[in-house]
Amino acid sequence: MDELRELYQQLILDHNKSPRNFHVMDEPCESTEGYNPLCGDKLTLYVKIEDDVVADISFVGSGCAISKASASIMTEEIKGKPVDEAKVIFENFRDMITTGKVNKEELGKLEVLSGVYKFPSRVKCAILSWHTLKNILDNESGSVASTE
Amino acid sequence: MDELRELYQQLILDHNKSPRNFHVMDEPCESTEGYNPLCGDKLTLYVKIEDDVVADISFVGSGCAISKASASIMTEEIKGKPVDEAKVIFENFRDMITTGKVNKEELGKLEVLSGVYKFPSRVKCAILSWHTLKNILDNESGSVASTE
Amino acid sequence: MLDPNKIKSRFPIFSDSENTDLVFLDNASTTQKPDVVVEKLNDFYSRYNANVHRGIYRIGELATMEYESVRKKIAGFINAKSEKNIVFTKGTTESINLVAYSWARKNLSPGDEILVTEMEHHSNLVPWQLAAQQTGATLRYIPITEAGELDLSDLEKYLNSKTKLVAIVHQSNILGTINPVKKIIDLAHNVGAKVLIDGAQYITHASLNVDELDCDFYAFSGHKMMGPTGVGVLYAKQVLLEEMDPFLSGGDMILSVSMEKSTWNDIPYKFEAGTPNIAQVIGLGAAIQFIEDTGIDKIDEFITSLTKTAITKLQSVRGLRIYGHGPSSDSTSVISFNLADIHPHDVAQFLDMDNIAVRAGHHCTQPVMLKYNISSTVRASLYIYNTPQDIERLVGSLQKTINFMS
Amino acid sequence: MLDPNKIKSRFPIFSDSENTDLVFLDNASTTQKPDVVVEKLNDFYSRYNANVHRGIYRIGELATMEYESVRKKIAGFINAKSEKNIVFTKGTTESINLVAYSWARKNLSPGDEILVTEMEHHSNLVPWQLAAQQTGATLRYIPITEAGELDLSDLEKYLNSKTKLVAIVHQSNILGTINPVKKIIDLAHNVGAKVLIDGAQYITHASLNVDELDCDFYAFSGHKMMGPTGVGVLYAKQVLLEEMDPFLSGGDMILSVSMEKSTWNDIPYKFEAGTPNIAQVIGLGAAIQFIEDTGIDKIDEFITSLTKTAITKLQSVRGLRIYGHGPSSDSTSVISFNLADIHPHDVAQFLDMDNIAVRAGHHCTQPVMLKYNISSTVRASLYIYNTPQDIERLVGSLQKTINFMS
Ligand SMILES: Cc1ncc(COP(=O)(O)O)c(C=O)c1O
Ligand SMILES: Cc1ncc(COP(=O)(O)O)c(C=O)c1O
Ligand code: FES
Ligand code: FES
Repeated sequence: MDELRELYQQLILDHNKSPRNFHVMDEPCESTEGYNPLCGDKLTLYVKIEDDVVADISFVGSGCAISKASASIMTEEIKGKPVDEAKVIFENFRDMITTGKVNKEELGKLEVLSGVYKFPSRVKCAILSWHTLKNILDNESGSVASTE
Repeated sequence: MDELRELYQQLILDHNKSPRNFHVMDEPCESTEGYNPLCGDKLTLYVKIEDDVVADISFVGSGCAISKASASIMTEEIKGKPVDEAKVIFENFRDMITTGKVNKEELGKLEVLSGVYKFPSRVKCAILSWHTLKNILDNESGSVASTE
Repeated sequence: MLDPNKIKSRFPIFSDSENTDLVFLDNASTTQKPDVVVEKLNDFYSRYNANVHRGIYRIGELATMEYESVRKKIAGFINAKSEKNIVFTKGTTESINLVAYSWARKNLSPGDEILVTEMEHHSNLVPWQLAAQQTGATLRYIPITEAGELDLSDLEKYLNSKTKLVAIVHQSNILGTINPVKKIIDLAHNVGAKVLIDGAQYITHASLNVDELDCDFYAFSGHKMMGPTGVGVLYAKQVLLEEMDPFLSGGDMILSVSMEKSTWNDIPYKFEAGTPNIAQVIGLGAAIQFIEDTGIDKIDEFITSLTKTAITKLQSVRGLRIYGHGPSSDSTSVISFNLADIHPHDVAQFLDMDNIAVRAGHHCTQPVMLKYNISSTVRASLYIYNTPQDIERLVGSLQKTINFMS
Repeated sequence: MLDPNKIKSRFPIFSDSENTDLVFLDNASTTQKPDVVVEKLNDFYSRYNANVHRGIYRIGELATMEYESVRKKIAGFINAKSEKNIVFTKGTTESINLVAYSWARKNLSPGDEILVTEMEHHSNLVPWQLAAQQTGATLRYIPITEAGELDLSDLEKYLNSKTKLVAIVHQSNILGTINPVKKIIDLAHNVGAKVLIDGAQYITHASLNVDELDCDFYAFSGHKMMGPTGVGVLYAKQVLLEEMDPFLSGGDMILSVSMEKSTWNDIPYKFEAGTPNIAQVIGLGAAIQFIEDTGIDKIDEFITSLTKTAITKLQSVRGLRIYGHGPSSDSTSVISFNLADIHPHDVAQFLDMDNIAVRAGHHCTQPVMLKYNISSTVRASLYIYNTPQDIERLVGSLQKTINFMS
């Protein structure tokens, strides 16, 4: 049980209970829905981009502790970052989540999720909000992002 | 190989090569088709019934040695018998073919087929012509008799 | 009374070194296989593996005999009139689809109604949505009550002369509720509707008499009753099978084929195209033999009693909510619950760490989720190798989880 | 060169006490299973039997991983672009029916043509007869020559702008003929038709590259390539799978279900409704591994050479007539023949007495029977565990039979 406790450490439990940037955002903004067909959980992500920078970001939705914490930490880490940089972080995050390899400098607080790769069926939980973000950054807002 | 040789003894081989009553019969007569879906073989049986007696009987068709010999011997044994008696012989024959039990007095020459029960997949060959006959005797001529 | 520890020793999976402390509580999804089933498969592949219905050679005849003897055994097990009523499929889902294609598409027209319930498994729902779409028929739902039972108070509203088919689950795979199918069948027949029963859960532990029930179709899966994966059964009344069009077509289901057209083989073979799932059917025969040797009534009694124990113990866990299983309800073997506001997948993940296997999710019953306004539940489902200790392990692990998460 | 005696020792059935002198020559019907396949099934049922795609617990994840890894392995084995192109079915027959229901019924209209050949197995014929009937399309046949090959001299007559689908067998299960499918696929694509290849026989011994062939669909069965019964594959191009309607519907193939309608899961899952044939897929993976370890090219070389030997020896039997296998023809592994005017079932019965298993019948190819004006043949079909001694036993027993019967 230790590996799991480690994963669900205080930070995740905290973000699960009090997710940051957890609200609907007023227009004008981009928004898109993310869907995990394995469990049926959904979230909606809102992003305001100004001068190629993620000026504001928020989300709502239901999901497991991992998906909620992952979305919450994502909003904290991405807010204020240039779009290009956000895309690089997405790549690094995906690598970490699937392989466990951490690139400390760039991932910051996201590192608390590095243990997820040991639980293959939960990888989709952690990456759901990120796929949704990616959809928006790639200008595909409005479509539903799926973790499949 | 001995059981099989015994089954395919001279009598069967003989009837296979020179089947008796192997011809189309002129009207008026009853005729019906028998079909064995397992192998696709078919035969047509012709019967003339007069005063509740099988006055004449013949067949044509293709089939294996067992089915041909069985039909040939059947025509020999049934010709001239009252319909009621023919039906009893049918029952006895079916019992013999499926269980191997022989009722000598009533089966006569048909006894050469008593070994068929040891070859379950060939029971349908031996009984094909009989099912066809039964169909006619039960006044169902015209329909196709199937061994299924 | 059945001794689950003795029974457990017959299931090789529990003696695997990695599984010695496995508490398997996902039985509504699939069950474990007793030694006799695994051995029967071995025996087939190692002694008489051959195609059926064709070969004039020893092992081919042996394979055919074994295969067909299972049809007889199943007819006896569910009290069907004849083995002709038994069609082999790959599972409940295919059995239901067979009816949706071969019966419903032929017999339904615009204005007709198909009646299902809100507690159907997707496999007894989506095929009817599609059949309704394609024939112009309308799909109607018998609602469920908060207690997780069918609300039959307004049945006349749903069941009327337009109703051509009623498709209902015998026992719910999410709530455990056993539905009063006999009553519904009789009422449906009164208005001239046919009735299909999804027996995937019920048949695994309770005795079934299709002749007495008088249902028109009954569908179930082998893998949920200790048989191999990849085999299921459709029981249907003989006249229906005879009237129905074939479903899959190809080898073995034809009487004759010409370049212009084909004629069909007799029932049930008309519905079994191609090389059948021979080993799986033979393995299912061994599973049913195991059930008969154990005694279906003893199985039912044991599971019902263990379910009661489990419910009592679970209710003692702080913040745990069980769906269905009201005090007067007829329900057993399957228990769905939520643990405070902890997401079911998180709960299942923590249970797994204690080697306790449950399911979390919508359990292929999204309309039930809608009803309770939830997106998923944790589901523990019991079978004959589950012990009272398993229940204690479950409850203990749930308690640890809630302590950790709050 | 492959050593069949060494290989034979890997197949448990041949060491069974009743089978020590078994000559199994019905391989086109189904093949025997090597130790690794039987063990893999045992291993699944005894270590990690669980449903796939759902369980958040160790054995469920292991089962899912093994199941999905076979999809990848098969994609690699046939050189498909991705594992998304691989749909699991219960066999060739279901694979073809899937296309007949989900693709053909959606895409064909009156006036359209489906082109098949006179040497199709019923499983690649009857589904098209029914699809033609239901859509108003016309079924046309490429004829075969006396030599048992496709007569492509008038191909333009059959293949034209009305042709929407060409469905052909890669290798005939009665004549052994290997058809020039690459050429036909290219010509069919020129007129805008899709092509389905029935690879049930071909894939068992020869290397396949669906990407290079550029076929739209490719169907085959596990049990004919040493895998378990009850599992098959449909390969299809991705755009086709995406456009096609679902076939079977139910659990696991949906993204979401509401009371009104459902949305479909991604490919290939959209086509895999219900609990899949998990053990069988995993067993098929072991069979393909066995083929890869043996070497598909070595298998092909061995079978081709043994077929040549068999044909030469059989031709020495008085009154024996072989169908097809003309001197210039591309044919292997399957040999159909008749022995003077002895009925094939009588021949097979005598061979069985010497423990030699062959098939007698129409082999689900009644149009070929019509062509040769016969009602059945004896068929000997070879696989990797057949030895030159097997051929001698066959020839000897045939000789005895003809002596006895004449
Ligand atoms: C060429 C061919 N196509 C299709 C089939 C049908 O395969 P299955 O019976 O496994 O569905 C067979 C085997 O019988 C075959 O040989
Ligand atoms: C009530 C019910 N119906 C249908 C099914 C579908 O059965 P299968 O997946 O074996 O086709 C299940 C099992 O998942 C079930 O529980
Ligand atoms: S379980 Fe649904 S997102 Fe994690
Ligand atoms: S094999 Fe056809 S009747 Fe005997």
